[in-house]
Amino acid sequence: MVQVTLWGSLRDYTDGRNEVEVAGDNIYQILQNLGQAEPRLKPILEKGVTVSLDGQIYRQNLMQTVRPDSEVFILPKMAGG
Amino acid sequence: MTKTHVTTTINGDTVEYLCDPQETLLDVLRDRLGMTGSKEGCGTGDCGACTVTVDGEIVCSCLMLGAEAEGRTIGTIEGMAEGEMLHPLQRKFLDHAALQCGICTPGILVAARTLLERNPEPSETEVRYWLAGNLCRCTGYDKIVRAVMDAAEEMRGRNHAA
Amino acid sequence: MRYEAPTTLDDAVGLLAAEQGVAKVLAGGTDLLVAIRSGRLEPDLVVDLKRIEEMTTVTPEDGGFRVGAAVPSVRLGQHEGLVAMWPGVVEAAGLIGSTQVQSRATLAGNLCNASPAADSVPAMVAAGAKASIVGPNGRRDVPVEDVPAGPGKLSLEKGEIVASILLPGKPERTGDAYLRFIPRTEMDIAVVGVGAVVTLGTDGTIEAARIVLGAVGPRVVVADKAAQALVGTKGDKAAMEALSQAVSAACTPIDDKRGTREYRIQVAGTLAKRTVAIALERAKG
Amino acid sequence: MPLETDFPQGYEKRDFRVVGKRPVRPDGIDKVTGRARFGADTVAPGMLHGAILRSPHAHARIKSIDTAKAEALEGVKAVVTRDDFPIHDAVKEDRGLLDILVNCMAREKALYDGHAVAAVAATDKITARKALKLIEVEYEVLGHVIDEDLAMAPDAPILHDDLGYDYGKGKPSNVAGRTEIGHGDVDAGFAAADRVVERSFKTGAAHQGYIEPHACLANIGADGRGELWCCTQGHFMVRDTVTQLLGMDVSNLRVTASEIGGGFGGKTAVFIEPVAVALSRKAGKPVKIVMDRHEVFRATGPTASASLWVKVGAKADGTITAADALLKYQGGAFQGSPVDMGAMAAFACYNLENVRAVGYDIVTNRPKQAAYRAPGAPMAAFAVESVMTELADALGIDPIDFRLKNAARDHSKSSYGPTYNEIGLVETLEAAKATEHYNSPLGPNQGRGVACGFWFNFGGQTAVTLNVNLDGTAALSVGTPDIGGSRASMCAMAAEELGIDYDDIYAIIGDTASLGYNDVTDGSRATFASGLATIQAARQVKERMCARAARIWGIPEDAVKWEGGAAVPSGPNAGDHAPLSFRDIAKMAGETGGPIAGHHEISAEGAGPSFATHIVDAEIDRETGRIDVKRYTVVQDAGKAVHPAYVEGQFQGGAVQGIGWALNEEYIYSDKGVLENAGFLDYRVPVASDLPMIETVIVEKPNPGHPYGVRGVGETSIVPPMGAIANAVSAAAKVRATEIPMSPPRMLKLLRENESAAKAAE
Repeated sequence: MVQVTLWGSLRDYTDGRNEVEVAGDNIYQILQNLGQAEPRLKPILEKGVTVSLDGQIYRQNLMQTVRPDSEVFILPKMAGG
Repeated sequence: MTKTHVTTTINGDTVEYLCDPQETLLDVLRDRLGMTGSKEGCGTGDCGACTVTVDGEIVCSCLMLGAEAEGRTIGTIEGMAEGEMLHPLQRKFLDHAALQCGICTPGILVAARTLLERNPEPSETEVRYWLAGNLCRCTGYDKIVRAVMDAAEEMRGRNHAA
Repeated sequence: MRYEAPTTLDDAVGLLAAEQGVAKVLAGGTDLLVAIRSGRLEPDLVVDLKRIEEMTTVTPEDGGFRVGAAVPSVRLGQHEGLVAMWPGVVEAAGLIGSTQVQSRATLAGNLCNASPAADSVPAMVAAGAKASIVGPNGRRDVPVEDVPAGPGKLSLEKGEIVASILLPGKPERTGDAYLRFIPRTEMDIAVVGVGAVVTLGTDGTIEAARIVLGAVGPRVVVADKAAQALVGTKGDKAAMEALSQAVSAACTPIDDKRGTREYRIQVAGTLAKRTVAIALERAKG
Repeated sequence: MPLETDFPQGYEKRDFRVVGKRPVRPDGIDKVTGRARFGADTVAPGMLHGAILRSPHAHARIKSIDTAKAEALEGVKAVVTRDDFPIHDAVKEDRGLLDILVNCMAREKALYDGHAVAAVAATDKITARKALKLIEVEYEVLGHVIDEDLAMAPDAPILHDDLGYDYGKGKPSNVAGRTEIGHGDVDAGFAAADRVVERSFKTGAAHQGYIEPHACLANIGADGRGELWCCTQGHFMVRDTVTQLLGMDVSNLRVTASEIGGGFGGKTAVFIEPVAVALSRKAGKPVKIVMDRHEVFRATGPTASASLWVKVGAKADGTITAADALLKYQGGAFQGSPVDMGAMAAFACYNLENVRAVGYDIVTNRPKQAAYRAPGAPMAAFAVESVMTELADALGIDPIDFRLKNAARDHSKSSYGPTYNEIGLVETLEAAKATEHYNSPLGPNQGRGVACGFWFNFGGQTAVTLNVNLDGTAALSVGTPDIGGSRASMCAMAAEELGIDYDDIYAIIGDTASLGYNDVTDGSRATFASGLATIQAARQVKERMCARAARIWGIPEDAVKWEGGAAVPSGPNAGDHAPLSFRDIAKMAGETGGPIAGHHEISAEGAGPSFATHIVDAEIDRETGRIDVKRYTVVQDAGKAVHPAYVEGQFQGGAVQGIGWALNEEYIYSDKGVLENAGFLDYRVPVASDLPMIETVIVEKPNPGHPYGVRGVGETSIVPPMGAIANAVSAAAKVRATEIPMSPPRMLKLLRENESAAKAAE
């Protein structure tokens, strides 16, 4: 299991929790399993989020390996200018 | 629609064209003569991207009718290099990275050339005020000003040597 | 739209008088072409004045200079006699637009665009300039301040053209100046403009003054009370303060995208002091 | 010699041969001679000219559109309205796409002054403009709202019936979303503080202000296949968006990116492209649409305007105990203001135990905002950096020392959550403190300000091809449009890897049919991501060249290595062979197995954030409120400056855009909601005479996620200026400026109010 931290406003969809334990070996699996565990998050995850894995920002590369001790943050979708 | 017949000189060549009386010189250059080096950034004389010379003075070609060019002598960016030989300003703009996107570059080069013809040793302030009608959104003008001053210095050296 | 470039003033007047639709005069074209391009103006006829000899020259007259309606600003700055006599007018004309626009923009065009914010107009009015108007009924001379009738409106009859502007000879010990306020250093329309002419007595006292304000009312404002505040003084601090207050009191500006009413009133007073200071220096020679 | 080319292997310290020098860019000659072809510079045989009719109302129901008279005008070949843009399935399922469609062509309502309502294609521009005047639109004018605070009021006119943060729970509203970022306990943090500063701020909407208006040329055949030429930051994005909006197969549209005359984020969206394609399809002829400047201001860009509140508390020794922010961003008529990124970036320069940033995304009757250089960050930084300096002043601590004390460092926890890798903020602060500028005296009525800035930087989907030519030169095809000289950096990196001359590589921007998908040039990613792919493609070329040498020599592939631009035998069993240079192998490519090329396709990640510290001296005219920027220094971490001249250019350009935003740029609306300054005359971007030279200091702290240590540099430079200038101006004016732009009327009012307050206090 990996500890995943959600950005603040997602607490509205998780009964006030912003840290959840999710299973998964890569970002894709983490997001899939998170959506299953917290169905109210699913539409937000599908609309697009950014994942920070060990301090690195991932907008797309969902196949990146996640280890049990990885630091995982779910952040709002980002774009540049 | 009655068109106006115009005979003029552009970059040293005699050019004839028919234009609609409403068309600007910029429209004529770009749409009728295929000289797209002059750019339209605003159409109101506020950005300078369409700068050309008319009888030696710089003008915004968007603020002049094509019909007004009759008998005049026009200079555009396309006439700035002599064959393969770039004008010192063109070279210095490349050396100093004085352009990023490059859309304002033709207008700035034409304007700067006229400055250096009038004033071979302009101060930084003189360069900045002369070019105040040429907007550049990429560079913050720093490298443009440096390139113009460096070109002026090189041209002064060359003139002394000659 | 038809384009005509007559070579005589008579032909130009004839073309304008005969046109049934909307006819416009083209001098520098820096305002006209923008209006046509935006669709605000759809003229049927445009008459270009730049091929008419009289319109393109600066000639000495009665101790002053007659400036043709199609003489671009850049030429004024190159005219040594004019620069020496009326530097304020030349500097005002030199503020119209960019270097590129300077090659085209004219005093007469700046006047006939009838914008209350025109830079050269307060300077010309302060200098006592007259417009020479030619039309189907002949020629008449009027003070330049009487040419605009309001924003975008002229007092000209159909077929009439401003052919030239006469800047009169300058009295002795007289100096002029023009300053405007803009947010940037260049390329803006005046938020406030102040033209000033002062004449000194032999003892350095101000004998006569003219203070003219731009962009603070529907037309330029000739601020007589402000001028009176200077006359009889040497332009000391108290006189300047009185000038400033009289100028602010003469302003009737509007709020718009270029400045608030309150701001224009405040800055006009400040700008008047700065303008008069320059004019005084010039008057002292 | 197996090469791991799928993912970057991380930073490798090395001595550079080409990278770090300042060669002339490959597209340079074209750009100084007028030969370069931008969006409006191309034609097609039989081409028509398109023009767009726009709403004169800020908010109105469109009751009817009658195009009969326009269609009857001689020379008019096609007219399109909302009826020509049916909502296809792909659009129905995606609110973002639907918003783009509605923005490109209004449906039931016009949502802002300038919203497109119809378009024509005619044989020439004059006829097209005339035809627009013949289209009769019946509007029912509705109440409108322009300001973000007013749009949140309970009685505000509502733009969308199906939008609202609390939609589903209550009634619709103009608040499209709420975001919250942070950690710790801010209340406890403030309780522990010795000094607390809190303030409210406002920022105006600034336009990207690129000099090239949007332009495109669409040419769709009767078989439904076609081409589109346009100026854009991302032609693959244009292809995918346009085809989805119009129900076309993606493969039926080939998009070519022209040279692009500036973008700054504003060309990461489509506006006229779907309209040109629809007109071309309907007319059966090529259609060119070129916006005029007025349209650019009314109907594209700008970024969000914002209403902000920031509160920061610190101990007497300068240690920050808590930081809190409330950000309200209006992003125009559709949801999606960059408030999320504003909230994340707000406190990203600081190492904070207790931090919170709450943001609201608000819709108003303004054009749909588009990304603008570090979207969302500059306004938040303006407020935060203002408060940081005020707090430092209150504690009697030098503003750089105060920032150093609280700065985010290597491996500290960011304010938005994740742990930073190696970052260069402290290095920029230390370098700034050591500049001659920071230690120079000030003149009368002058003040000095500093501010820090942060931007995430992104990677993203990237594909490049590197083709080796028989004469030993190479052609590099990249898919990220070059806005500021990135092709020069790509050539330098390819030359560096291959060991050949910079001049032997020529880079172009490939079209959508010639390369794999590329994300837009955004997020400061081009030099990072396309550069990363270029390095990997070059490594693949080297690998293949080594294989060819092995074949020529008759030895195993792993007995050949690449060294000094040549294949050389390596190892005990390789034998003695004279090195084969890049040129030698290129010449023999046909005989040794055919053309040699390197490809790389990747979702690049690991861009690594970039930090900056800016110093500015400003002078105020106390009688007019006018501010003059006297001196300006940018200190920024570039990781590794591939082409230092263009890195400096990014620093300078961003700083000057920030100066414009800080001093004069803003959207000004009439009481009817009509944009009043839709032109360069009254939307006042800085001109050359407004500015001093912009001094630069490039800090190079290698990005661990890139083999050369490169970080994105394009966006960070616009983040600190407004805060830095506000701090300088506030010092000069002796009163805190809280609204930008700090235009002369606003500043004079502030000075006068402050004088009155001081007098009253006496």
